Amino acid sequence: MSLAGYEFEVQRDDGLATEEMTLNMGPQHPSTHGVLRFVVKADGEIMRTALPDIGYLHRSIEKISEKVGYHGFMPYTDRVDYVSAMQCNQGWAMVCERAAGIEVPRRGEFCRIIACELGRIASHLLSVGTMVMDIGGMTPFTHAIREREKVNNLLEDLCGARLTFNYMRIGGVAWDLPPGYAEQVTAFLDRFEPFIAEYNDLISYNKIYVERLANVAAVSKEEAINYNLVGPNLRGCGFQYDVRRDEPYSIYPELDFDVPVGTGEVGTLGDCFDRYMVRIKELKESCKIVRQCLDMIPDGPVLARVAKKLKPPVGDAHVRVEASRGDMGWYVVSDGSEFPYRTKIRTGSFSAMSIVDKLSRGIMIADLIALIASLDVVAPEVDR
Amino acid sequence: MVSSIGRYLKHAKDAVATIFEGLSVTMSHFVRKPYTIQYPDRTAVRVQDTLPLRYRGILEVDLEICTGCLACERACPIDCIVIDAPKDKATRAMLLSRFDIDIAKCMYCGLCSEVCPTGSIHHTTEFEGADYSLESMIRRFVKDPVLAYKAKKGEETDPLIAPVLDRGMEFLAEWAEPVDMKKYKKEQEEAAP
Amino acid sequence: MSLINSVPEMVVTTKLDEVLNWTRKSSVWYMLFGLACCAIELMQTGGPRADLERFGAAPRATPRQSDMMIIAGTLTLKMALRTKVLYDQMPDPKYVISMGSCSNCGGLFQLAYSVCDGVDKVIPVDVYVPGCPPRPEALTEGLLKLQEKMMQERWLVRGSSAQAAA
Amino acid sequence: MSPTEIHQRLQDQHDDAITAFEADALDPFVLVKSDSIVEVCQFLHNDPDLAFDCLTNMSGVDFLKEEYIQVVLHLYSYTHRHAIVVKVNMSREEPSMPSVETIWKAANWLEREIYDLLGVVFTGHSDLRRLLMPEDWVGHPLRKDFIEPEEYHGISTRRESLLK
Repeated sequence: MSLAGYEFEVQRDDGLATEEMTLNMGPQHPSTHGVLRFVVKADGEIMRTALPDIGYLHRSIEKISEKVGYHGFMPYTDRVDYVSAMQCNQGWAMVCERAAGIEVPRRGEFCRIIACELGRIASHLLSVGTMVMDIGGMTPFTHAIREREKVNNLLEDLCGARLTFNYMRIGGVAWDLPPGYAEQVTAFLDRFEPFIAEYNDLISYNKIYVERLANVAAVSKEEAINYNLVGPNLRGCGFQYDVRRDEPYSIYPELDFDVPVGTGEVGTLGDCFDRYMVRIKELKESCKIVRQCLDMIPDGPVLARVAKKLKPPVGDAHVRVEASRGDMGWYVVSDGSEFPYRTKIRTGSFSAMSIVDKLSRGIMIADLIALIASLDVVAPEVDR
Repeated sequence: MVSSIGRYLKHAKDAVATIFEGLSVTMSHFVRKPYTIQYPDRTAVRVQDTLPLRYRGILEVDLEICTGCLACERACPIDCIVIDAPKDKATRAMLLSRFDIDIAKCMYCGLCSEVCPTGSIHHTTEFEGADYSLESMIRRFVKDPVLAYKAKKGEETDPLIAPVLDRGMEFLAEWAEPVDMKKYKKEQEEAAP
Repeated sequence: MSLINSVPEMVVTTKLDEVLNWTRKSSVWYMLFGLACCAIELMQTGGPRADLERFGAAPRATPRQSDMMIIAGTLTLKMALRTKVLYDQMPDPKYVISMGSCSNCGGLFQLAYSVCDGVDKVIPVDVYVPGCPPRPEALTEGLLKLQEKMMQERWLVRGSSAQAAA
Repeated sequence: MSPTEIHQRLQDQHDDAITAFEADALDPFVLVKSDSIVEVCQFLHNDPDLAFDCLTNMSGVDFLKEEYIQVVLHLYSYTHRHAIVVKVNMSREEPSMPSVETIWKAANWLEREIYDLLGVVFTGHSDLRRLLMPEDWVGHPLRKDFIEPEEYHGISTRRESLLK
């Protein structure tokens, strides 16, 4: 475990000597959203740079896909991003469907979107909850977790698991909605929507919280695109782009929803607070989408018949899915056999981590926590 | 100077005010219903009984209706199911001599129960299985070799097997039925005008 | 002379042992050691619905203050070396709960090239909890199992179980 | 712009750099010579009609039988909302290509990942170190002929199934 390149340096300015300090944060750190490590070079409290060291959760999911086949890989996609596993399921299902030319029944698409948006609510709740916990407030976290449990219960009714759903199949979904599900979900949404306002009361505009986040680590739009920031992080810069709206897939074109963007309401445009606020606003949009889907859902089958040994034709396919942490790229190469030849997953957290080095220059060490939390990094999504 | 003191005081006031705003939300929880489920002993019903039928807990096998088709063993991506089903030479019937599931390795994905033709292997709502050693976490379902179940034409009549089969079918009914999209579309088009 | 495992078996000493064990089991502080998927369930277990603090288990942020380590998630080879360091930093007596298939035996990542198949290759494990991930109640059950184990330990009394306790 | 038009524009400017164009594939792609990738990418990024300002994905594929490694760049333009795939082939023995990090910053980590997992050397990269695997790891795991090592720092990587 060499620390090549991070040697101790002494800098001498005029008169007063300042020593540059090399600190090690992680891999086991209570507020790093998983096992991440940062090598921080600091001058007093001000960071010169924070170099991320990742790979502590590299589980070689891409290699495993080459061994388990197209259908068998579905449970593994849950573990790519366990906080919002639904969208990963959808990404894999969609890329296989694209490669093999499979059509999904309409009701199946609706089931997918309902599940995905519920998953997005759960993911954003955890994101804002842990963000507050990282900043230092323990109670709001339990509030967020309490609501998340309710979403988990709904998803459990739908697909029998709380976290690793394995709900989707290539060609549709594995389970239809259980009887009375629409009422259950509506009841939850009725209860949940006022909760968002409560959360704003509790934390969003809290003076201390705002002071910790405003004007910290602002990203400009050009920078964000160049580093390929995606999802809420990109929208936090005030750039209105959402794969669901701009490169529509599934049934999203039929749905009516807004794409919230950062407005710089308490500080610079694109700072930590804007990224946080986009997530809070997206909770509302997801509720809206779920309600529409429940109204519009048609009758019919949910799963198309697909060969047990799926053999897509030789070639490659790439799809982009708007997951909770942004645009997720799924790339699969098929060599005509029943095993994928190569799978590549490009995730939102990966590019978000690559910008940390740049953003951390010149901010305080304590702000690094706020920065990581606001980027909503999930370790396995970085490492896969 | 005056303005900076004024700003400082305003910040202090804001901070105190928003803290109380937040605390009022927290305080309102004193009159709300408690949310904790007092597992394991102080719940009205067992937690397992409150879980939906679809819940993917620890696997269970109904040997009475296991056909020995090995579909589950093949479907498992990580080989945590091992079945030995040799043919009995004398009677030419299939014997089940071993049906082991490693619940420490199982990933509870449901791919095995999806392919089961009779619903013999299924997830239960049971989740308690913590133990002190890995060896004791292997579930061995076959004690003595048993005959594999053979599907009958028509209704199942054996009073011992029928209820088990009914239960298995209940699990199977949860899974979505795949359709042939071409056929389905054609039917839809014919039905439309 | 240390008193540990040296006193003859008497009603007083066995009761004293029980009191000792009871106090220890009622305040198992676990280290916040979230590795992967199970970490989310670990959070939910600490959350309001399952509320692990009912059993005296509070999260600690550092190994120096914790009695128990919950290995929540996949242990990669890169992380395994660090886990060993963290475990060594914990004060005795220390316990390990292996939560979920990945830390039990590698689980679904046994096929992977970069995953340490089972945390017991690196550090000793007391209780294995099945599930992928185990729901909060399952983890609570694992904690109760660990408490059962703690109650059987002997600290003062000489006896056959002295070896196991040490 | 449609992929065919994009290809046409590329052809006009960098005729000798483009070796193939596949318009019928699911994602139409152009095959570019590895030594002129930087110029082509620069053009794709800077030309106002193309304006590929975002590198959405970059993956390496090891074709063992055909004996080459392919690096696939998925480009996307937020300005014009169009996409193109650029592929680069290189030999398996000494895979190397110029880095496109100066054009898209996102390529920095993506290239490091490909270097780590497939062993492609990106010349001109500012910080080409292993990204995911430990620094003392031997081999490139996503290569098709990669053999898993028996042990790592005394930890065996095998586990006997208890079901045997």
